[in-house]
Amino acid sequence: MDVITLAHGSGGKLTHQLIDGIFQQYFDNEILGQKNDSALLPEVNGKIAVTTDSFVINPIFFNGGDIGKISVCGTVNDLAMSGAKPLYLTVGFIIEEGLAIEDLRKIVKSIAKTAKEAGVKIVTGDTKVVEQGNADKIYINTTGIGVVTRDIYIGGEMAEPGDKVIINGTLGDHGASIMAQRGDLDFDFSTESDCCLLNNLIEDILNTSNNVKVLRDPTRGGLATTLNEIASQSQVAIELEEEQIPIKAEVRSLCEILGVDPLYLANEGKVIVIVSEEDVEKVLEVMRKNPMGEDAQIIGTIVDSNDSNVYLKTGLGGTRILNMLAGELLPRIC
Amino acid sequence: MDVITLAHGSGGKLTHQLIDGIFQQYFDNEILGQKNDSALLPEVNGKIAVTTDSFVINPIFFNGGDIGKISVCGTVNDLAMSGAKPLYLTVGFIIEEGLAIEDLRKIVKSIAKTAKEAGVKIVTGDTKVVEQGNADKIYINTTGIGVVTRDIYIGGEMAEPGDKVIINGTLGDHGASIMAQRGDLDFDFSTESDCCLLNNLIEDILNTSNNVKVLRDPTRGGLATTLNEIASQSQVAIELEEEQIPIKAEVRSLCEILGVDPLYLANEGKVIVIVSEEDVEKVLEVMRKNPMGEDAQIIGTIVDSNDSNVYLKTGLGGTRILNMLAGELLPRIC
Amino acid sequence: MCVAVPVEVIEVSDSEATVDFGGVKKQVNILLVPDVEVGDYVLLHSGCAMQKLDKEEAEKTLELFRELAEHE
Amino acid sequence: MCVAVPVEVIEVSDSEATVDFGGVKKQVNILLVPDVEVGDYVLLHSGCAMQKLDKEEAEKTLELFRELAEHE
Amino acid sequence: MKYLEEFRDVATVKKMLYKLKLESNKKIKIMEVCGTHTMAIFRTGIRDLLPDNIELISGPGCPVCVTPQGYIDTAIELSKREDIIITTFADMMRVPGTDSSLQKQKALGANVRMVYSPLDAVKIAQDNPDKEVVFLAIGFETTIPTIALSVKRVEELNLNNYSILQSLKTMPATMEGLVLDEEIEIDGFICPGHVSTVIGVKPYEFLAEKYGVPAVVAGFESGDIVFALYKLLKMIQDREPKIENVYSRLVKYEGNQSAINIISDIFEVTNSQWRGLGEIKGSGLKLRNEYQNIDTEIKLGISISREKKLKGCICGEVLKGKKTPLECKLFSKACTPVNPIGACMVSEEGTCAAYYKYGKK
Amino acid sequence: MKYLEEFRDVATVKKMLYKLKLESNKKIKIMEVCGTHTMAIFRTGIRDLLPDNIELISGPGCPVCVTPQGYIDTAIELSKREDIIITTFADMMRVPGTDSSLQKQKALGANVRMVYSPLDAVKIAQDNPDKEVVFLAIGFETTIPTIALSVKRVEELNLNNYSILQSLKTMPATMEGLVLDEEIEIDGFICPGHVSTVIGVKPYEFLAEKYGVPAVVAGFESGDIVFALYKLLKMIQDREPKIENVYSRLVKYEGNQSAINIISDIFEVTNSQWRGLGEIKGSGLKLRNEYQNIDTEIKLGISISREKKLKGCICGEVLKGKKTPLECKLFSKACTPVNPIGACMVSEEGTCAAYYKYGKK
Ligand code: SF4
Ligand code: SF4
Ligand SMILES: [Mg+2]
Ligand SMILES: [Mg+2]
Ligand SMILES: [Mg+2]
Ligand SMILES: [Mg+2]
Ligand SMILES: [Mg+2]
Ligand SMILES: [Mg+2]
Ligand SMILES: [Mg+2]
Ligand SMILES: [Mg+2]
Ligand SMILES: [Mg+2]
Ligand SMILES: [Mg+2]
Repeated sequence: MDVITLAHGSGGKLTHQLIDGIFQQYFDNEILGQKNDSALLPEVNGKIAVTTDSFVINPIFFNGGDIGKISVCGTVNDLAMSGAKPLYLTVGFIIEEGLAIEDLRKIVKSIAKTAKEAGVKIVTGDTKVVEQGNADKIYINTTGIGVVTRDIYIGGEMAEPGDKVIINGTLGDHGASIMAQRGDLDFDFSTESDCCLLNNLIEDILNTSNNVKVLRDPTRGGLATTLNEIASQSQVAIELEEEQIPIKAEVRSLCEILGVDPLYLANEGKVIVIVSEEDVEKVLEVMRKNPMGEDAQIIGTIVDSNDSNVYLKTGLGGTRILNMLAGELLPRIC
Repeated sequence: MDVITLAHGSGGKLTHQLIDGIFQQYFDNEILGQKNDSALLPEVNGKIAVTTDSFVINPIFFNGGDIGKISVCGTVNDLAMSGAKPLYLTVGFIIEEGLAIEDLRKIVKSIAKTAKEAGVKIVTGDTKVVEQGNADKIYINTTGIGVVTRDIYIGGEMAEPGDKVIINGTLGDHGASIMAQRGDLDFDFSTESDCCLLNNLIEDILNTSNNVKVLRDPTRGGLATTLNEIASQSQVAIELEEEQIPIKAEVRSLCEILGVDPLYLANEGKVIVIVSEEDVEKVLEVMRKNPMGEDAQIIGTIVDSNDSNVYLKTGLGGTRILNMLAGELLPRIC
Repeated sequence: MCVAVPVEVIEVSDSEATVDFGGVKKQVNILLVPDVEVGDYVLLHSGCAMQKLDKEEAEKTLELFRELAEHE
Repeated sequence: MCVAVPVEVIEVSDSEATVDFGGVKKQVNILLVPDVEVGDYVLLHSGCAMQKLDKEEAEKTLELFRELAEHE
Repeated sequence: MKYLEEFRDVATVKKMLYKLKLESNKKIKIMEVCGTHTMAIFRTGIRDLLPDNIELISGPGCPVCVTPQGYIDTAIELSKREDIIITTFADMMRVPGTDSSLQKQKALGANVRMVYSPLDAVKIAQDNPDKEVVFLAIGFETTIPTIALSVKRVEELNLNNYSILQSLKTMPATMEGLVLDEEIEIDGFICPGHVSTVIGVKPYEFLAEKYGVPAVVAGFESGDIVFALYKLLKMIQDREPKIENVYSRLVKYEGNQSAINIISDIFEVTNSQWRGLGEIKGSGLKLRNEYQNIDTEIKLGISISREKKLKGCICGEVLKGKKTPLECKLFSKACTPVNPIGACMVSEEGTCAAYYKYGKK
Repeated sequence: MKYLEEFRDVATVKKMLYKLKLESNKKIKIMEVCGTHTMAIFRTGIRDLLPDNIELISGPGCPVCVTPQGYIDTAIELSKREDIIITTFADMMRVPGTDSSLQKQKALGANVRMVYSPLDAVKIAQDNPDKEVVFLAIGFETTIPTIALSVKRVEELNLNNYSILQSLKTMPATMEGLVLDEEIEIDGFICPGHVSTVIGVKPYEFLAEKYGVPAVVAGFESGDIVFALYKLLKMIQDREPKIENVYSRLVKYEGNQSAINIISDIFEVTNSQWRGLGEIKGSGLKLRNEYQNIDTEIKLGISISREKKLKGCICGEVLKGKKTPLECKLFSKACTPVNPIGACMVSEEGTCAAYYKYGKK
């Protein structure tokens, strides 16, 4: 088995072998081919959107994706959330020595495939190799560049009382799936991570309504945390209907066993859409036609209040506050 | 001592405390303040240059800099190498739990200070925390965005026979300094890393000559490896004069003790300038006036040859080939 | 205290059983509920079955709920 | 074989000495060169001083070099 | 039938809620002693939906919350030793000791592992023969049998690198020692369903007999809780204090004899230290003499320091139901789930954490 | 005076180079047995500057190069053990065993540490009392005294977790066994300066006496090498084979008695395995009987397998100076510094690596 060693990160011959033999091969495009210190991009017409994320996930190959796929989806989605059309990605690898070169190849292929689906080009990259015990197999940073061509502004501070909150599908799939696969818990759990590209769905939404106020993907911290961010940016409260929030039965079950709240679990293919009341139905309709929005639901309403709280109306009719995630999401066993 | 724990990377309250209490405070600017999934940049007029690098360095605070400073310099310099004016940076942190929060603050301050000096804004960021033993204190990815306003093209493929090779100062300072500080070797060595911003120097150079063909910073792999890259991109050979290559006495000494070749040591404040023969003197002159180019030297010439070799003419008059770094640069003790 | 859920026993082997809870499956220890059989429900807490669920009693309780709910 | 360099002894203490080589300083073992003093040069190899340098012989050799160089 | 959703059917429970009426306007205080009841009550919003004069107060039933600071300090000290692996339920990670927490120690490099079951800790001991694996044995009667099983397993396997650092507590003794130590102000109890699965109904009978306070053993679904409240209100109104069991699908009068047997095989009654409260007589369990080789304190020759009261924190009163977290000056200021000062803020089930999380302010 | 730069003064050395003329056109072969000489010759470009009929060939003097594959395989096997830390000079990391290298094992998680000195390996042993620290003891007489010092140190400290995996070689015996094993084709030797620092000049006298081949003990600066060549050419021309010492600033006729003593206190002569060549009589050293507790093979009850010839690789001939790397079919194709097949490509000092690096093609 051929493995990555420190020599692959030395900047010398083996680094070039990796670049030419793997990255160049799968990411192939004329901009990446420039091989200079920076990549020069064709002129961009419109406002530029930029986002960056590092991806650290265990296991690196999981049910529903892999670290390569998620590192493209995450960044493409963040661009889409700002109403931008994703154009370019940079990719930075930090590899722990000992990673099988075949695993790296699989990851790179997955990045290339997902980037192609998203219509983005990988224009430049970087590879560092660290000693055994200084990483967990591989970490990937992607930075995305997109362009905003529409004349609308979307942002977490735009929610207004009366606006409706839509979610495009079931919550917690990614977080639950990863938790179940991490080995130590030893559960037999079949729900896949929802890791996917949302740029097409967002495109459909923005083609339908000019009254989209907020788009945001509830990743780390889950729905509850992300809505708290929005409530505080917009200085409004948000009222959710517990019964409208879609959660897969299996995810709900795992959460019951572990004593965790699915509203705090990470999602990697979900978007919170906050839209004016008059447009909510047509947005919901178009979302449900898109494969990424089949299970879309209106889950709540923006209400006037400067306590910036997120309220959950329970099935029984009670109300509770959903705070931001405090600390780490740990299984509660006792 | 307050330390980073996994909870700081959970996306919840502690993540927001880090963002608001440290990142926002030091990086403060209106774009970063948007707090949305992507940062929206003001219109950019001209060709866009993009570069990305991850920084993994031990020790994180070193003689002449720290991981924060180097992560700004490295990326700003890569933009400058393409003739671009650096404008924006993204910053992605991967932090090993247990890092002292005070150390993080120092690093962030250093990033902010260096970015200010470089005239770049940090427009978006990301923080992940990994378990003890899954990183080496902290890794930083920076992605840089710049704009090319001049109507010239600079690239590794542009070197032509007759062009001259200039270096802006002594080689190997960074690599030697880091090697000496790594603890296990236990040398008393005073040369500092040359880690610094080169964008001003490049600006001076480009203001002086329209005949700059290649700019490249000889980082990992050192002068020898970087010149090999250029020789192969431009399909030329390069002839260096050993006696013209500036190397500090102390660096040379450390290399003798360890049996390593200083031409393969990393530099973090050096630039290889390849310029037409007629402009070489005026470029050299302007470089020497800049504090980052005081020790600039003409070290070689581009020669016609499609063997793409780098030749070194020794003081005695012999010639040897400088290959790319093969494998890792290891001390030769025996 | 103590997070615990009723799970269905779908396989029994010696001191362990495979249980199902809404699709999630897991091996659990059944030393505390010796007479357990496939099809039984048991209460699962920290990897061990704590008690067998009495299906008749469950029905009775639900009946009591309904009575109270519909009462007058 | 064996990377080794002549270094100047700048401090002696028991079985160790601090040596200087063009500004680089290091603690080295001097058990193999028992009579070493500050100001002496020794050959350093893998952390140990291997031999004391004979300054007079060095001068003589250089003189031989010069003789050959200038010869005829 | 999944024996879960059926007991939380919204239409039915809503109707049941309407039946929770008291004839008088007298203020009624009902304590749920179990943290999981506390969570369920907040999560379902039941507290909002009760008549104004019914107040639910939260008792001492979160085992993480009541674990003494000295215990955490001892665990932290042990975690610093290279030859020790600390194994623990995840919730213990954030519990603050005097200067640190296990989470912070882990961040600093200590070998601390979260397990789902004490049996997983035994596996870790098997896989790491050169390390001493210490399980942080906290909990009430639901958890104690699984810890007892781990002790049995270790004996069978002849493992000599597993031990437990004990802070085990028993519920009825706790209720008597902690809650009923003075003039009783509580009108009724919801007894912990899962503890009762093990111990049965009988151990609560002293509540009615000795203190004249009614109690209901209940499950954790909204229907279970509302039905228990209904039963309690009826007994209070009728002044007929008894112990009722509305969790009969899982709780038998006599409990689970196998579980009771294994507990008494391995453990015996002892006094126990309580976070911020000091020692309460007869409220704990400890390994019998023949299992001293599995007692971390004896095996490693250490001892957990005695508990002192924490400054500013009114955990003790909160646990007794005498004060609410809102009466604590530190609540949601110095003391938050991110930086918990007292025990009640530590676990999500802790009374203060539950108040914070569900925005009871 | 730094006793370094002065000996490489360009103006002087250039003039000295002009004096390297031979009266006849006869091809002269001179071997530098030492890898550091090889490197210095390439680095300064001296080879280019010699008269055409003087050929410099590189001998067996890189200790990493000549370390047998079986030795590496053994080190790799040991590195897989959790209870062992392998300590080694950095150059050994890339040396290929049959299927792997220490570098790759380290990438896969083995505890392999690079040290600057065997004394640093002893420190590692002190700091890791629960691990066996194995030092890969390779080298010629320059390195052997420092290894001997580590053995002494270990005895003084009473450490029982340090041992050395031996593949130590002695230079004069090697020259006789390896290079002079048949009709001699070499006209003169440059003897290794640093080895000579330890052993002195006397041990080379057999070269002149027995084989009629002149030799010069030389330092590593360009002046030293050119001057040595001058001396050799003169002796060859004059047909007066002797052993001269032009490194008298560091090499005494009798060597370093302290170093010689410590070597013979601790080691005794043995046969030695050579990479790709098999065993050569009397060319090695091994620990004396009283130090067997420090011999990794004896201590751990293992033994290094005997060496077999590598397929395709002509290292053996290259080491003997009978062929150049250019005559090897694998050179710079299958065999490169990134992926070295034979020993001579491994270390930067290896003849093949030096040919590759300095573009001798
Ligand atoms: S809020 Fe904190 S300090 Fe106050 S009683 Fe609760 S746990 Fe103690
Ligand atoms: S080139 Fe490689 S295979 Fe050929 S002799 Fe040299 S080391 Fe052996
Ligand atoms: Mg660069
Ligand atoms: Mg982002
Ligand atoms: Mg993101
Ligand atoms: Mg890079
Ligand atoms: Mg790791
Ligand atoms: Mg996002
Ligand atoms: Mg770059
Ligand atoms: Mg760079
Ligand atoms: Mg992010
Ligand atoms: Mg680490």
